[in-house]
Amino acid sequence: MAKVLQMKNISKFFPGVKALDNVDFSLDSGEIHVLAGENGAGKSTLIKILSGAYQKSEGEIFLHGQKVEINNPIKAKKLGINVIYQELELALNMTVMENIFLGKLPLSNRAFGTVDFNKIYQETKNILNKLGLDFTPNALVGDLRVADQQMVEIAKALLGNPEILIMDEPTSSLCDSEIERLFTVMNDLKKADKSIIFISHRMEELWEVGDKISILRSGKMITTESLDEIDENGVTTAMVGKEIKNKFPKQKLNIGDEVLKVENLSSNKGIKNISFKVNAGEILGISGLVGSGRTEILRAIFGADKIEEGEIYIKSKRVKINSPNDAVKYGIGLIPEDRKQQGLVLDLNVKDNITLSILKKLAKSGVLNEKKMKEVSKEYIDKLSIKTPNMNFKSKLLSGGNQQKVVLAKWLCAKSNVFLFDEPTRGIDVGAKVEVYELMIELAKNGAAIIMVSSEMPEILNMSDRILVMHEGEITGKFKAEDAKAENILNCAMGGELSGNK
Amino acid sequence: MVTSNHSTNTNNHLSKLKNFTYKYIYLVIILIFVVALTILSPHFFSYNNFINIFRQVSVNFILGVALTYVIITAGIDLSVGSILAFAGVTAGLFLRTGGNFIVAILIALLIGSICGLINGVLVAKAKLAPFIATLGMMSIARGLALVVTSGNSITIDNANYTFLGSGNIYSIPMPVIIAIIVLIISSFILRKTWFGRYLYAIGGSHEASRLSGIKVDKLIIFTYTISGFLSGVAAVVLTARLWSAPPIAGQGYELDAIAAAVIGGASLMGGKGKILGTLYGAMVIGIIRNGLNLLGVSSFLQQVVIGVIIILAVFLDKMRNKNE
Amino acid sequence: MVTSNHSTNTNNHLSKLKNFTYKYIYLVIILIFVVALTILSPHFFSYNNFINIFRQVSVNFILGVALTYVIITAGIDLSVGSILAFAGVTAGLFLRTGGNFIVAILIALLIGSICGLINGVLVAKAKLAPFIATLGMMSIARGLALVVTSGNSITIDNANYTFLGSGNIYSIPMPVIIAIIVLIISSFILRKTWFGRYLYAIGGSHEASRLSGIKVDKLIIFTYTISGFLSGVAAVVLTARLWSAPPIAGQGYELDAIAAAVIGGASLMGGKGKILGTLYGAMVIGIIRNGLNLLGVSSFLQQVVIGVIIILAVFLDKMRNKNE
Amino acid sequence: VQAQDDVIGVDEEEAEYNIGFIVKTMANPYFARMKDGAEEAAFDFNINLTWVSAQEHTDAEGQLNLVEDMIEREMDAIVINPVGPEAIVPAINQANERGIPVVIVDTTAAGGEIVTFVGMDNVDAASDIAEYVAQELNGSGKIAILEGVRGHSTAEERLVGYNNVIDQYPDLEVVASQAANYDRSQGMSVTENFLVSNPDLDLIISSNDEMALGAIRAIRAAGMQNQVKVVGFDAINDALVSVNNGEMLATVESVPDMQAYESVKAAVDFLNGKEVAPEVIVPCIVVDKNNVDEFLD
Ligand SMILES: Nc1ncnc2c1ncn2[C@@H]1O[C@H](COP(=O)(O)OP(=O)(O)OP(=O)(O)O)[C@@H](O)[C@H]1O
Ligand SMILES: Nc1ncnc2c1ncn2[C@@H]1O[C@H](COP(=O)(O)OP(=O)(O)OP(=O)(O)O)[C@@H](O)[C@H]1O
Ligand SMILES: [Mg+2]
Ligand SMILES: [Mg+2]
Repeated sequence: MAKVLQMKNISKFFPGVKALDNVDFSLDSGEIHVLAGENGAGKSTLIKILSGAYQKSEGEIFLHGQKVEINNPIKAKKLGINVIYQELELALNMTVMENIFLGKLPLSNRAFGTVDFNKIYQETKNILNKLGLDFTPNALVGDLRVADQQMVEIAKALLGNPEILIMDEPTSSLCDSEIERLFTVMNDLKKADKSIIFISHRMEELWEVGDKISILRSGKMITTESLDEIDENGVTTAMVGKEIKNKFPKQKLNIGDEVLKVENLSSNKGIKNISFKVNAGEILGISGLVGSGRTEILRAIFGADKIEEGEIYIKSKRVKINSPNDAVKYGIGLIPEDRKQQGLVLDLNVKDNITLSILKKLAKSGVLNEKKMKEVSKEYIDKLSIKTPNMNFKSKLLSGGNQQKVVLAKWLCAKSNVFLFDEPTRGIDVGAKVEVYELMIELAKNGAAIIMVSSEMPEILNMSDRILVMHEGEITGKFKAEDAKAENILNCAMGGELSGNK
Repeated sequence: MVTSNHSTNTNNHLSKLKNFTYKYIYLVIILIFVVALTILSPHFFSYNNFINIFRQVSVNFILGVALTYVIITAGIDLSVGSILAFAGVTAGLFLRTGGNFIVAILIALLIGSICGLINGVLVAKAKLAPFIATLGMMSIARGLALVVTSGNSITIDNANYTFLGSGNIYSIPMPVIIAIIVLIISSFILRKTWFGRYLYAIGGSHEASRLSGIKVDKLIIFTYTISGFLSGVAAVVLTARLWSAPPIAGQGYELDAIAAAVIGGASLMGGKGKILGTLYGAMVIGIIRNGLNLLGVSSFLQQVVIGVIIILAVFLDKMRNKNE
Repeated sequence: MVTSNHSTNTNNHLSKLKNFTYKYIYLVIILIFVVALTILSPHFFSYNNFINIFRQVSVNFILGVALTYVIITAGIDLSVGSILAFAGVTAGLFLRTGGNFIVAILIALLIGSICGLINGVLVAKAKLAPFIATLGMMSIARGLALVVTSGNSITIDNANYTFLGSGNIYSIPMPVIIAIIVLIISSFILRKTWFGRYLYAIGGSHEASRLSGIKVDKLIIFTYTISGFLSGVAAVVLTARLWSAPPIAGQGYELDAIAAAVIGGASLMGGKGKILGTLYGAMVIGIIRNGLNLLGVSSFLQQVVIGVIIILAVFLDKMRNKNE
Repeated sequence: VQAQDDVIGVDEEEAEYNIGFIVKTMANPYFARMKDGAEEAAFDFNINLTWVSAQEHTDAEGQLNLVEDMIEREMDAIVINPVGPEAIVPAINQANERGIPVVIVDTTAAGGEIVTFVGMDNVDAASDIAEYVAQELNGSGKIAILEGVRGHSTAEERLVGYNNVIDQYPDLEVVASQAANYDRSQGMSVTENFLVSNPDLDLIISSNDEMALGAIRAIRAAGMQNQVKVVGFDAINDALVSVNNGEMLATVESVPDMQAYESVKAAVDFLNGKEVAPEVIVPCIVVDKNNVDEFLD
């Protein structure tokens, strides 16, 4: 197979951070090459150098053996390199078709510069059909769910038939069926001799789709191997530097008293008649397809969306939650699915974000207690092993997974006793996943009630005490963990008969 | 299930009605003003007065269009009023030497465009906050207008030139005709051309646009140039209307123009804005001013009333968006 | 590896030096101005003139602080100049009836705060664009100031009151003392209190702040109230300095105040801004104005020069940020 | 909404004529005095008078709009106090086309058919006060000028008037001349700077009283009231008080109320078919300590 791309001795320095250190990477044609590594290992940085979004500090890049300088995204596109970025880069105020054709809108009349809307409508429709998406090309991207936005980003990258396609965690917000469709598309590209660089923190899918794997750790390339020759253990060991024994450290805990109860909850965002309860020390998993209303349940409980009907009880006392502020007072914490927009204030530093919801409490007669803030931040940076040069580092500059950990830290230090996790391990590396699970167990041990919305079946099956399944805003299944089976859950998620036992 | 379906149907009908009202709330609000003023003032509802209003609105509308373009890219242009003055006096000075009126117009447009270009370069290349770059230009262009005229208004007596401000074609005043041309072209550009669409994209997400290979810097420079160009157009209309070019013309116009764009739905955060909306914004301001004058409301109270109405108009529009 | 380490070390030293220069570029730029003006004008470098400059800068600085607060939350307040006038004339009218000077001050502060509160409610509750809400208030407050005075300046002859503008303590003028108090308190609030930190958070991300349990609406209302309150403080200083309250006082001050905040590093996109920066911004503007006056530069050219220097000052500051 | 406070004179039904009166701004007491004169005339001649003003005294287009609105209301005659001589011409032309007679007051018009111009000559008035200053200083001294809104015709004309006279006195020197935009607080700040750069200043000529009053504040704050004198323009009430108690040296009374009265009278005379002189110049009077009693209320 011909070498399409070679990156040699690539280094990248940010002020105070050596993100890449002498990295070599090469790509064959018709190959799907997995790039793996912990959060902050430098994966995104490496591919951003390739796509012209960042400039390398040192090193050389060869395409088909020819040395190239990729100084900007336009150059990369010209060279046939398309990217799906980890943090979605879309114009939310524009339609799906305009986003897909952004930067290359076809014209119906050259002289007037008029856009050929018919053409992009038709072509977008074709692409959407191919990807099995049901929204119209005219839909505003801002109105789409995160998952659909991700699919738009993918459709956009497929356009123009790139020679090299880079996908930075494209599957993190997709459901299984969407992932399957994506893999089909990827395999088609591969057959057409295109090359793909694929980044994902979902271990199981690496072998499903990848040919080769390169593993980064702390900015250094550890190894490149064929995926036939390395198993999951090998990959995690190379990534984390040590072996991970138990991926799901679930323990059987004593279930305490009822902490949160929801009765007949309905909201105008599409959830109907939701009733359930969670006890101290319990993890309630909520499964379902993308768009089934899981996020809306959490948001309604948290006071982020208006509740139309229904009651919420905390420790058997009825409470009114009209705003997130109320929810926080009752000891509820929300780890939202969209950390960039909702979880973090990106321009604030790590310390401020961690202490954001307790700043007022830490303060003495209005004055911030910086010492306390530092202590608390240090405690949770250590506890969650957040990779940051220091606690005054801007959260914007953290790697995706570490940002997620900061959001977690915020609610941990708020001493919440009800945790609403929305896709808690999205974009988090294997090692950190285990850490997050361990934390959840730790929280549960200390008497917290946990609701965990997740699209990852193994996570749902292995970490929950009980499982709810959602379909179109309604609960269609309730399972005890020990009785739950993947196919039953899936059946309920598709709207099948209510099954399982209470 | 039947009931639920039924209620959904009624809901649909209701929401269709609602949608219709909300979609045309622009017209509804203007209609309310018109009816109220017709009742209150015997002079308001007449062909001549409507022509008056349109003529009075034209300059603010043209500048409002300039600002709509800039605001869509998440920028702002405070210098339109000063550029108007500078472009106007240069054209006036040229006419005073006996120059040809077409050349004079071209000079005004060129001066406007150059000032806009400088704004654009400062914003896109020197990466200055648009507020600061254009605040600087506001001061510079005003100073230059005063310097070249030594502070005196320039009298313009070229009949061809003044026709553009005071003449009529089929009893439609020229300023209105020019405003309509600006309306059609600028609306066409924003809605139908790649350039227009990319402006929205840039306003929506700078970074996404850059990564998609859009030459963001160039387009932003061009946008400010357009804004300057339109200030030049407004300069021609205004000076031709006034038969003279005062170096202090257009003071405070930037706020009215921004208000027109924002009342019309443009968001200062970028990515939103429509020329028809800006027309609505300019009309609301113009009708209120005209109506209050006809009613003989004192200029002090007028300021209070205008403030209240601007807030109300935008508030109603907000309600619309909420219900959409 | 040794060489690489070595080069990193040199880099470190260099970058430390750079960092130092860039960190204090505020002072460097001001120093350059001071040196240049000292060379150009024999009168510039004197105790009296510096007192002059500080006194002249105080009102703009206080309003600049008001805007820094608002701008940090990604808002804007165009009404500070008008609120200043309205608060000033109400205090003046009260004093004219023989009222106590402390009550007069409280009235000015209260009127300012109420206007600010209304701005805040319009922005946070009615969800109006800050630009529009405060543009409306700008018009309303100005109109009210003119209505209650019938357009006449109100003479103030209460010596206790005018002491606040014209008196000295240990030969430091009262306006400067008041400005320093505002500086210390407002800087303390922004840097050391939870309220200040939450303002930055809100400016950085409205939604993330709300979802962290911050009462975003309340804090925004409070911020605009502070802005109004500070306009009241500025009103007291200005009217006490003038021994009278003109209803047209403070016209155009909003632009100077915004410029001070933005030159000082506040970003209109929110989340950024420092009181010390605003002081720098106000000083730059004040020194230029003073210097140009002393140099006898014609009023026309002054406008050109001020425009250029504002752009330059911000440009230099940009370079700093780039290198940080 | 019917804030008819600016319709003055007799009721529309009983009135002999409807006249529109358009001024630059109301945010200056000078124009309030004009309004008083107009009101007096309205009652004397049985007129229904609609009084309007532009928002800003620099807004030529705004004033053109106002005239257009007046024409729409089919006034019998219009009195205009133009923002500027040139920019008002098309407004006058429009009135001419509709056959509505126009009287111009206070500031001249550069063209168009008008019944008459009533008012003062700003250049002459400025010369008068400058002449007064020259006498006070015995023909020698250092003078600073506070300019109005530059580019605004009254501001420019007054400057011309001052300089015409000062140029004739070789020992009178203008050491500084800066705009303070008719604004009291700017008048104060600019004066503060004058005093620093010209510690030996003798006198400040200000293009209106508001700035002059600000200048006086600055001078007193610097303790230089015995050295630096101030003259203003317009004779607003605060200035007369100031002249009376010796803070301000002099100001110029251009009798805006009489100008307004005369302009309404001219309009009525014209409508009644009487002969009207093409120009009615109202003499300006320099007001100082000696004659201030005559003008103080
Ligand atoms: N613009 C920047 N300035 C400073 N440091 C940066 C910047 N961008 C990234 N970094 C740092 O570089 C390192 C690598 O980040 P990168 O985003 O490449 O990680 P990643 O491997 O993609 O992680 P994840 O799996 O969490 O997405 C991190 O320590 C990060 O904090
Ligand atoms: N702003 C909105 N207005 C009306 N309906 C909405 C809105 N946002 C989401 N919905 C609807 O609510 C339902 C749930 O959406 P959402 O995608 O957030 O669910 P989810 O189960 O949390 O999915 P995931 O977490 O996998 O993204 C969908 O039917 C969606 O169309
Ligand atoms: Mg990454
Ligand atoms: Mg969700």
